[in-house]
Amino acid sequence: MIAATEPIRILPKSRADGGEGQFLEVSMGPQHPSTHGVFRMDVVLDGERIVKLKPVFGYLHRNHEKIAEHETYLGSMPYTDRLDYFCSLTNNWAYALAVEKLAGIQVPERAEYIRIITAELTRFQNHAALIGFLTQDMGASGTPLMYAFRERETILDLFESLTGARMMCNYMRFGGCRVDLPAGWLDHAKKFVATLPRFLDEFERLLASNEILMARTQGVGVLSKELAVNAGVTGPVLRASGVNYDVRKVDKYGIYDRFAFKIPMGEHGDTYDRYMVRLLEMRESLNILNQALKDIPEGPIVDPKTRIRGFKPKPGEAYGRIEAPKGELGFYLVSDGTSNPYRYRVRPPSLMNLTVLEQLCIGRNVADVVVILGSIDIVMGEVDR
Amino acid sequence: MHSAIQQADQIFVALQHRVAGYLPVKFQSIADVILSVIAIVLVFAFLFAVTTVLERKGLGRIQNRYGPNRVGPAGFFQPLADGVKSLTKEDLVPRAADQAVHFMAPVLLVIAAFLAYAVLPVGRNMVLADLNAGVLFFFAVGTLVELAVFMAGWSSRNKYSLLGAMRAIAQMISYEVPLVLASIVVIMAAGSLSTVSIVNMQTGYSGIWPHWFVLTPWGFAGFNLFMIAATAESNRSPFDLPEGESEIIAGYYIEYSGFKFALFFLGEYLGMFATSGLAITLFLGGWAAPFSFLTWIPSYLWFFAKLLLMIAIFIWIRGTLPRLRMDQLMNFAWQFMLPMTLINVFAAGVWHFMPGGVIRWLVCAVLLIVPAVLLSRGLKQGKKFEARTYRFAE
Amino acid sequence: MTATFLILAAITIAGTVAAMAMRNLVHCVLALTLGFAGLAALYLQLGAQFVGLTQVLVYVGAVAILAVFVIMMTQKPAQTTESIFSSFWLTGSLIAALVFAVLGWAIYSSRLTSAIVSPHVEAAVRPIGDALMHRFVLPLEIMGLLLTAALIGAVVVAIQEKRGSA
Amino acid sequence: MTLENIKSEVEAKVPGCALEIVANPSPSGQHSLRIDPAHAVAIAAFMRDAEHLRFDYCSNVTGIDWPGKEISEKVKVKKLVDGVEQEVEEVRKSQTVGHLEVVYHLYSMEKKHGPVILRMRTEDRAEKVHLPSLTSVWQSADFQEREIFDLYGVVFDGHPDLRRILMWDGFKDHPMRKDYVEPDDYEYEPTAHDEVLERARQHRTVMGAQ
Amino acid sequence: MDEQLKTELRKQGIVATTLQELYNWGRKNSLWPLNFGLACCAIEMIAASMARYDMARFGAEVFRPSPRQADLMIVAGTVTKKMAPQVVRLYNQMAEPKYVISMGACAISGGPFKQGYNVLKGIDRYIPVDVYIPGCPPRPEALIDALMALQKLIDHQPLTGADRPRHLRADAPSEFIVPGFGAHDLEPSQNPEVWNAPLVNISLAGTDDAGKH
Amino acid sequence: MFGEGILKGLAETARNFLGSYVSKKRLTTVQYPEERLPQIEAYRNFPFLVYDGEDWQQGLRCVSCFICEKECPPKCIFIEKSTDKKPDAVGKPQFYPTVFNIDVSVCMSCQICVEVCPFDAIKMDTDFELSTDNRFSGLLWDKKHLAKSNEHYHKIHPTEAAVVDAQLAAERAKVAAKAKAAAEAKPAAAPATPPPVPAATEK
Amino acid sequence: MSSLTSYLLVSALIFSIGLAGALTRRSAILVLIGIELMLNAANLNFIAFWRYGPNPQALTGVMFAIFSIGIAAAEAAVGLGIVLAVYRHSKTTELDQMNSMKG
Amino acid sequence: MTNSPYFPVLVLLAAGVGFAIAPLALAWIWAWKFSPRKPGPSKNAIYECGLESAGDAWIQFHPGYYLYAIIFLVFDVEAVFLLPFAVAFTGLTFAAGMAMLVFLLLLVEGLVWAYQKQVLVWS
Repeated sequence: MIAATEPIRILPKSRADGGEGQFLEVSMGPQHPSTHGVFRMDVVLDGERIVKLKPVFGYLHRNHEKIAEHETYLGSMPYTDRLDYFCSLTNNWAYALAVEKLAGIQVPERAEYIRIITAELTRFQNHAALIGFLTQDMGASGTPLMYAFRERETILDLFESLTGARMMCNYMRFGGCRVDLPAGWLDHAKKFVATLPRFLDEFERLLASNEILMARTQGVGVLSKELAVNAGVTGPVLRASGVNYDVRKVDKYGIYDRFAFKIPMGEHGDTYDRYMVRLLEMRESLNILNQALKDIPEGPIVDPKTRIRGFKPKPGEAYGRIEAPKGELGFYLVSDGTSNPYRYRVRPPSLMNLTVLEQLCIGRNVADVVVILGSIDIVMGEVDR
Repeated sequence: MHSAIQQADQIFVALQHRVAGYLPVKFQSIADVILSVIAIVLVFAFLFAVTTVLERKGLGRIQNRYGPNRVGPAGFFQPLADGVKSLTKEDLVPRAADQAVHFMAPVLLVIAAFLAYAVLPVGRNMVLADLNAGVLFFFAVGTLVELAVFMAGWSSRNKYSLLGAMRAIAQMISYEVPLVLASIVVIMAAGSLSTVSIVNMQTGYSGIWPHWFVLTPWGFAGFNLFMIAATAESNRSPFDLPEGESEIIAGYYIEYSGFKFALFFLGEYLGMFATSGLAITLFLGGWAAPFSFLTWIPSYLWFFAKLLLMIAIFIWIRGTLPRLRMDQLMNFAWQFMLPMTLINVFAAGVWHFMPGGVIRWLVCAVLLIVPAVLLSRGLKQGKKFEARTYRFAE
Repeated sequence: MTATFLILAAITIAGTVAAMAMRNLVHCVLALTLGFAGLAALYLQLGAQFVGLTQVLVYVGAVAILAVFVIMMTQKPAQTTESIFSSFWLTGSLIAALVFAVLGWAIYSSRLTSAIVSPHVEAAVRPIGDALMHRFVLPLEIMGLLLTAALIGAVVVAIQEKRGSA
Repeated sequence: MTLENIKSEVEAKVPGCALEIVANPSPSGQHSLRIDPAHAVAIAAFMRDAEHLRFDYCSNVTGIDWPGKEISEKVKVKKLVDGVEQEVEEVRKSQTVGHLEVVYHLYSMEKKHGPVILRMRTEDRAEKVHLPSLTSVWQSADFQEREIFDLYGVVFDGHPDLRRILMWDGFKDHPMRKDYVEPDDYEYEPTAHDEVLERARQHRTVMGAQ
Repeated sequence: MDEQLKTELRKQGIVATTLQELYNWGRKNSLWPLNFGLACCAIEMIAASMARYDMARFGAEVFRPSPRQADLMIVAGTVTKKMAPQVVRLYNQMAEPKYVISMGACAISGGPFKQGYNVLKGIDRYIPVDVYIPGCPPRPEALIDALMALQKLIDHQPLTGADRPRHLRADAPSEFIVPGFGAHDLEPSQNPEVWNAPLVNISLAGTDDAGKH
Repeated sequence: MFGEGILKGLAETARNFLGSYVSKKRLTTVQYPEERLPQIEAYRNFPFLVYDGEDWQQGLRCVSCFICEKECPPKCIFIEKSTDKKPDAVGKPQFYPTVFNIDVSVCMSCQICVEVCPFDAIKMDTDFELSTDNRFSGLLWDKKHLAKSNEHYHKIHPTEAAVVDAQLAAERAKVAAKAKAAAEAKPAAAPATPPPVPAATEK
Repeated sequence: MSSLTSYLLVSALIFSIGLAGALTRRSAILVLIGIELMLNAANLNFIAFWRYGPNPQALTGVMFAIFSIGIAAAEAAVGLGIVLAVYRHSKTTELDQMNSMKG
Repeated sequence: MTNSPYFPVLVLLAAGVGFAIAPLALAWIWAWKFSPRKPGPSKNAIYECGLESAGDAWIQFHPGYYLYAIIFLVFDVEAVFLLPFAVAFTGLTFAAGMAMLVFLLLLVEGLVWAYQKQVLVWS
């Protein structure tokens, strides 16, 4: 038996010259109010300054990929809900997309619309909650988070009346969606989406011009374009660094090419940009939502050829990816012709975005670390799988 | 003043004398003192209980929810339940901790918090000890808080608590000087360190308007500076870094459980009341009514009304603002607060040596506003914090 | 010589003795604050309210904190088991005892001590202020100079490595 | 920019490298390029830096376990049976050497094209599990290669910090391999299924012996 | 027994009962949870403390980040084997009286992930659990329901006597062994002091389930 | 830059504070045990077995075909099949489960069992107040616990249940017609016709 | 024994304690604290003499004490700063070792 | 003794001590009577986010704090001199005010020097 968790010794106990005071080795997490789950950072502090930081994870390694190798293709769908548990619907979509690629399935138009509506609602609630958590990490005693969750609850109500569950929707199927929109859902959604700009205005008034927030975020955790690209950072974090890359635009998966929307871009790549890019993305999501809710056609919601049971794609492999709220979410599937995938791999955006955490945090304060981590937006279910 | 009003105003004083009067003359003065001490302890402990539940309910309302409302009528027995729970909770002391110091820290904190009330006039003739150097006494006692916090953080031998303690001391010493300097303007005007005479200076009225020090340029600036420093001294949001939950978990009291932890809470709130009380005494006329036609309301009610208002503002701010960072906090103290308080002292001096009139107001205001603008520019250190515009890619 | 005085003197002396004799430096400083507080109380008892409170403000609030900081910044990771006293502790304590004997003898035998006790006086703050601004203006300015010099000196002494790290 | 073009271009630029196009029969049509480990870093760097390729973004790094298969074939062998040489049909079983495979999905953020898929193989699954690390080319491979090391046991040479990432440091196995044996912790299963039940029974006998 | 002694005893009884009531009332209305979330369920736990569900109404919104000040550990989410020692240690470091709500399928039994090699099959293998809430994840209302169930549980706990709760007994343990990381699994893989589940019904396996498949 | 942002934020919180006394929009709390949100029809929590008629054992629609057990992603269903047969909802003689256990401490409420069930025998319940202090006796539900009447199903999912009922009625009519035709042809063979279960062949 | 005597005796005692500490302790910090104590003892003398002196209205003793406190504070700041500087140089606050590491 | 102006303060001090100690004593009695304390090696270990705490917290700290302490000390003393001046201010002449200004300026000079040395920039 090996002695329990010794934090990894990263550095000698004190610096060579010895004059500046010793380093303090602290592990932040796995139980820490602002590590967004069971994340741990082994931090070496010089006073309050971060000298070294090593992210340690695996505390939520639930063997998603291994389990999926024993499940049918459909059986993995509910498990994808639990990857990024804020955004089950986009996870569903990414997985469905990968399987559709693997098996060559077409999706009916109405289902594509429903997918976009649910995905953009998911993006909205994810960003709102994230900004809430970010300000929570900055020490605002929960007020923005409460406002975000107020709206999130209403979005979850929409999800619930559509899919039957608040968080773990398990809604999408290969070639479409599980059930059609219930009666009155669209009107309800339209009405609700119409109220969301007001919420965004309130949110902005509450925080966006707050001097303390600006001081805490501007110039903190600056991520350069080059590093962001090289480290495979995606999503709002990448775009806040000024790289124009959005899978919705690049791959035009689904029917995203039918919608007019813009991609907000940051210039400084700091925490404030990451925060603002998300706020602006929420507005763009509303834009897409309005168009989709207006244009959604009638029709079937699932490709009639697809089977629920006994689904056995031909041998081969496929990599499907979408722009999830947190970044590029990809699924890599290898089929050996049986009803279970031979290899099932999730490319989680949170994990990739964490790659740069160490570089962003070195030399900053303890207080900055939690803010930077908050702005990267990780969910451990996805990081550890 | 009508005698009925006067009676209402002095009812507690009279009651105290009446009760003490039953005793032999020899013990009367002692009884007087003991009665007032009991009153102070009970009233402020009660206020602490009420404030915790008000804070939780108020924060709830700010956040679109009810807050505690099930325990007792409208949830007002919540602190009682918390108290019972804390009393019966196991008291844990880490093995590696310095046991004696660990024990003494919360006790010292509560003592320091209570001592400050000795010089607070909560009403007409209602002060425990009218010390000659009352304000100085207040600040001297306040330094014990620093010591208590350090003892708590250090003795726990926890890394986070130590970080919290260091943060707390650095923050408290940085804001103590501005706190003292901000109150000096009032002392200059009042010519006394006695809290009672400072309040007495402010009880007059011009027309209906009171002679509160806050109604002068230097008083207004002093009040604001004092309140900022007081917020920092009592570790309230947005200056709650020593216990910054999201960063260093619970800060210096991380290893405290049971009633010792409750004592920290108590001490912190009592400290907040005390500094608020001092701000009221120094700038807001103490127990004096805000308008001359309202003087019929008993003086102690005015004091507590003002105190509750201050508490409400504290809660409001806590419900809105994020926390500052350590360097910003320190830079703010040394690069803005300290120079501003010094300039404020200077402005108060100028005010004194100038003849009355509009020109005095103008000069004083300019003397304060211009440096404030310049200093806040300097605070940013070349970094421009501002709302940005964003470009969009198609 | 009242009971108050005895109690206060006892507290003060206990605090100072503990401050000089304890092993853990932080404990020493905490004991020292007790001693300082006792001294302050003695000042208050003597009617020097301003000085007494100043004593608390400066010694407990600032000097003790300063000492604590220095201890925190120089402490060893492991407690040393060796003696806390220096090698010539015997000589030192002998000298101290001798000094006390001489002082005590001097005080005891001095005739000054039999001076008449003056009526209750109190050093109010206002006369102190007046005195400060008139009779003691020059010392005040010198004090200012001294403090500035101390500030600069102490910072210069302590700053060295700060530049190195920045 | 087809895979064939890339292949020939790489072969021209990186002398001595062996590339092979691996066809993907599925409708996704995502064919991949198998590269030899010896030149992997050079190839990767070329793919990243070449002006018209610019695969600056390595999206996904995956391991796949291909355990050795037992292949049985019938062979005719001449044998002396009872002193007479006869041709006897014999079933000969052979074990193919399994391997671990690492797959890189590349995109270009600059040119907005992709994916190009690179694959690398180890020689076997036991000893020769070394592959070059591409972290020096794409930092995004850092955590994912660590993960493959953790779960599959591929050792990436040149990786800056090759430690276990998801499991604890003292963990001995590579759980994503197909032949991983799960620890026996099935004391109780309210709804027992065959395999679980079997495990539980085994456990019971083990535990019962104590 | 004379009359006087009887009244005395009755008086004491009343005192004891009121004391017990006060004690239970205080404990049940001041359940401060440990600020500690593991996975998906933690989000529903957060949602339960947010405006719509507002756990604060029960006085349970004071999420304490330090286990020393917390009364209630809501194990919200999957406990992996890598995390289990930390969870147990956090539980150990809480001050008595302490309660555990096992929220969601994963915390109860490993749930959907129990087939995983790194997932602990129920936190009750190491620490005693007071209330289980099934669901994946349970609705916020379900958490509030569990909180009320816990309150009811506390309300019925006697202060004295043989059936008094664990934390009032001197001989009952207050901390449990923290599992260590082994080469293949946690060691030990369960704590027999806490984990007293029925062994699997082997007879089930023994029965001829040929008709089953 | 000199605090307008802070003041704006303070104004916003003040608006919410005051609004909470007048507007339901600014006081969104639903005081749960007493107040409840209207039940959303689609909501699902754990599966239950539908039975028709009065007797839960007789009316159980489940024919123990093991499809749900096989498809259940977390494998939380355990079925044992009967050796004898009895008529099902449609009237055809079928096997029935002697044991039907669902371990709700494992169930992930994914509804896949409902989707794959060809007999509309398993549906999702909406009850969520299931806290218990014993995970073994409280969360391992047997057949008796799981069986809920069709009326209950109608109560919680009216739209869906109506559709299911219509389908069943149609099927019943079809079977009846078929049976009638078969009875006319060869009276003895009809009851033995296996139901059209695609998965049963796969097993 | 008159009041003044007792104050002076206390003062002498504190002075001696401070002196003993300054002479015997190895830690430079405590040596400085000892010196602070000696200064404080002097302060007590000032106050006591002022109080029991012939002319308490003159406040000379009080003024002396105030200035003394100021000077003592300055001394502490510089002294402890030097301790810190020396520590940085020789990695110790113990006087014996400082001596041995001279140069 | 009871005539002393500090007597109420003393009583308040006693009350404060009592107020702090009494509940702790009560809690102690409760623990002794009903709810026994149960210390343990893991329970009474230092808390560090659920991990075993490695290394001592009592380490040699970063000296950056010291500079602030020095400046605080100096300005604390300055405030001590400022207070009597402020009390006497109303009766003072312009010259006295000037004298104080000079005193202040001397200290401000130190402050400005510290600014320029970047001492007052928290690292």
